[in-house]
Amino acid sequence: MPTEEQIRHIIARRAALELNDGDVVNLGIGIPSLVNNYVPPGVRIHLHSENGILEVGPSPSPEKADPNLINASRQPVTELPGTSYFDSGLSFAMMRGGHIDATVIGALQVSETGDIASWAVPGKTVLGVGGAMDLVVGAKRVIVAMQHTTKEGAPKLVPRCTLPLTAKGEADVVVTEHAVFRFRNGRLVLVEIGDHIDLDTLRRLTAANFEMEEPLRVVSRWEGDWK
Amino acid sequence: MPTEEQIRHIIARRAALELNDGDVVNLGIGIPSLVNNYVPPGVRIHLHSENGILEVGPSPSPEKADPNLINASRQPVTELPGTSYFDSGLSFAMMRGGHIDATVIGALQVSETGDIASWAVPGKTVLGVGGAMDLVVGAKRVIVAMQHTTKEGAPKLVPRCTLPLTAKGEADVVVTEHAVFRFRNGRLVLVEIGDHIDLDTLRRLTAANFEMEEPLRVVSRWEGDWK
Amino acid sequence: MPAKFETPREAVRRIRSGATVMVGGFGLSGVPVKLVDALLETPVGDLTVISNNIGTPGGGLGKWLRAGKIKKAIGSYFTTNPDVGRAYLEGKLEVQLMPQGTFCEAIRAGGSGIAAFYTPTAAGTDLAAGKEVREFDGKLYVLERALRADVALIKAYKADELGNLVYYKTARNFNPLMAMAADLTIAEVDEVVPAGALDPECIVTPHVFVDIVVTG
Amino acid sequence: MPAKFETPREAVRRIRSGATVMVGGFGLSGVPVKLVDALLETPVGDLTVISNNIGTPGGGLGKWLRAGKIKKAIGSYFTTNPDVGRAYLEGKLEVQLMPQGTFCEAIRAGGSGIAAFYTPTAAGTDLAAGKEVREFDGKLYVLERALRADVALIKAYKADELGNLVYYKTARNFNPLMAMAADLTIAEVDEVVPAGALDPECIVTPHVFVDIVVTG
Repeated sequence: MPTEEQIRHIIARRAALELNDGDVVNLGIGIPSLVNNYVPPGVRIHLHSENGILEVGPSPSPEKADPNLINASRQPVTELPGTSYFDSGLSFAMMRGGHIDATVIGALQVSETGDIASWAVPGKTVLGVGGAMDLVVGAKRVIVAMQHTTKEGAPKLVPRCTLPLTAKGEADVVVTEHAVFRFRNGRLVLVEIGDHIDLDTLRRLTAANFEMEEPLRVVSRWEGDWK
Repeated sequence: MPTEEQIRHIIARRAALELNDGDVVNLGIGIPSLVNNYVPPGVRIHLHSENGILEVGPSPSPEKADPNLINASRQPVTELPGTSYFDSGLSFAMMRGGHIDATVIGALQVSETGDIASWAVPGKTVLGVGGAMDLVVGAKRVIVAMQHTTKEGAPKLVPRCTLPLTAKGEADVVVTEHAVFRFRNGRLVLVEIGDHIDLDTLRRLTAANFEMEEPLRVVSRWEGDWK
Repeated sequence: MPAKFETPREAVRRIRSGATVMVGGFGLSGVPVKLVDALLETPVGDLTVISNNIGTPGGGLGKWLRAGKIKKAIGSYFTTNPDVGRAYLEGKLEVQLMPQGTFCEAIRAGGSGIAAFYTPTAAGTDLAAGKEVREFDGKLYVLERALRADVALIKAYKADELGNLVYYKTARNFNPLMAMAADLTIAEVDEVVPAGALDPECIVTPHVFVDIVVTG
Repeated sequence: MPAKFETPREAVRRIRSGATVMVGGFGLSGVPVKLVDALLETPVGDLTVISNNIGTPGGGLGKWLRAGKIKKAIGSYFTTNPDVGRAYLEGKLEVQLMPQGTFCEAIRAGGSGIAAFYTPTAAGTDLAAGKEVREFDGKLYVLERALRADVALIKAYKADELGNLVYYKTARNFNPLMAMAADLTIAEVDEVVPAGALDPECIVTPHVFVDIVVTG
């Protein structure tokens, strides 16, 4: 059984396979921020960060960090050949205008109709939404990368979101440590399952109704050199 | 009696006196394009042209003309120290957003409530409006520089415009070869008259109702070295 | 996706009859003339053209008009080409005239995912006829819809290998806006430079807006 | 009008109690810290602050919050400063939370003379509660009003003698938008260079948007 941290990497690695060569991608915080480590050879993605940079390069060594060259998670990054800077208005025009090929984001809940809840926790005053709503409304493909259940074991794939929505019907793919689902014509379809879990168990951990792709892809997920 | 061409310069020279040192100014085509020749010593204006340049410099010699460095009248211009280029969207944001201190424009008619008609002639199919509507809506001060009457002698200052409007209630000053009017609290006020014309004649050439500033400024206009 | 590099002839093959095409330029400055000429050699027609002007008689987009390729023109200033007025009066050309600032803003909105906006420009004039007018803070505003196109043909000065663009003086005009507002953006440039050769602070159109770059 | 040059202390004297003030920056990057500090030394308070964040506990605009100068905060992400949540729960601070893209667009609209716009962002969510929702081409859009301020405090990298501005890397963020959207724009810069020393193609904020430049 992988550790919690390993599970985050397992999800990120599988989410990375959803990206195509040449994609302009915006990665959310949390698990999505790990995705860039797992982009397969032969696939080059182009990272966009909503604070106004395209072609975001890798993190610098601490002594080279520039507090004014950061990504949207406020982490120091670097330039690549072809990096460009722009104001936040143009950055969100890219997002909302459908110019970002894909985004990988975390979520608290995803509904069986593709609604996403990712910003507000019940019973807590949440005073931050950031760019999440614009991102999921605008990106051509919205890949949700999240653990299959909450820490308490409650399903996060649900018939209807009970938490405040980030957007309605915008999820395209959901990648968890156990499975991959795609939304096809507005219906949730299970397309891939890990070989460490059986279908009955997956159904028990998934409150949302879903259809199944035939044949269902069964893959080995627990393998790998997880950090 | 000055020639038609001299009258255009007489109007431009008086309109130039409406500009203040430091003003960012957009000059329309026709008589307004002559205004820059008459800006008084000690007053520096900063020319904006809506095709995307601020700090427009004077016309170059023909052999130095660059077809990609033009003003909105499609005439070659030059750069000054501090010139900037920007796209048409930002250029019109400057205009509509109230960032241009003054514009001098021509007009076919101005009404006694400040409506301006400047783009369409009756009975003609007019397929060009350009930036005039944005300019008069947005500029902080709209200075209309026009001949007092049409070529046929009809008044251009009218109770209500009969030609298609460019904007409602946006004129601030009207400069003609005979007089200067200002709009004060939505009312048209004659503030200056040339010493070559008497008030009765002016009234006959002016269909719009107007009030009079006391004391009325009487100035000599026919004097000068007109081209 | 970074831009592909093609010849003008290859690039314009992607334009279909009946398409809506944005074309950059103010007068003849900043018009992608090679792309305009390349399309002329195709059988494509029935185009809706979104461009500030329709060139001059037989110049720039005036060539498309003479070749009978334009069904409808959307822009702000067609007066400099008398062919436009003639075709309009003969019923051969539809014309939609917009204030230039509204034209810009509608294209920017189209590229930015904004469906519509309220502008004070043209309120109370014939160009607002039939449009929704609404008062905000005591002032009247006209509701204008976003403009988008199937293809944008734009002119830039230099592209890098990814498709990032910079422009040249007042040839910039509508080009950066149109680059954002089409399903397919084709940029004609004078020169292609290596990635990293353009100052990251000075790139006007990041490559995310550019699909195809053409030179010669 | 080209910009005037003042010290931070002189410049912030123009801000009145009860004013609406935009402040640039994303996190602590691109925040005009000298202006923030200078205002702290004035008796001014009761401010409505339009800024993406309210700094960190005791950092950036977090200083204004601790000094009790902020009546209301309008922005998208206040989570990084727990002081904001505390003040809000204690009823000492009003908060208006907006999606970051809507926040940007509202400021740009405010600077561009656009009264309001329809954005798809937040449609069907709590952040659209009470707002007009309208369908365009089968998709739902939320009507959002423009944002303007009495004063904008922005951070740029260099100004020339006229007040033209360039920025530095991701410290650009909201600053060029806010420069457009206030009655008075005060820009803090690292360096002032002669007119003509900035490349005309690379100026991000033309001087028409800048009233006052401050350095040391």
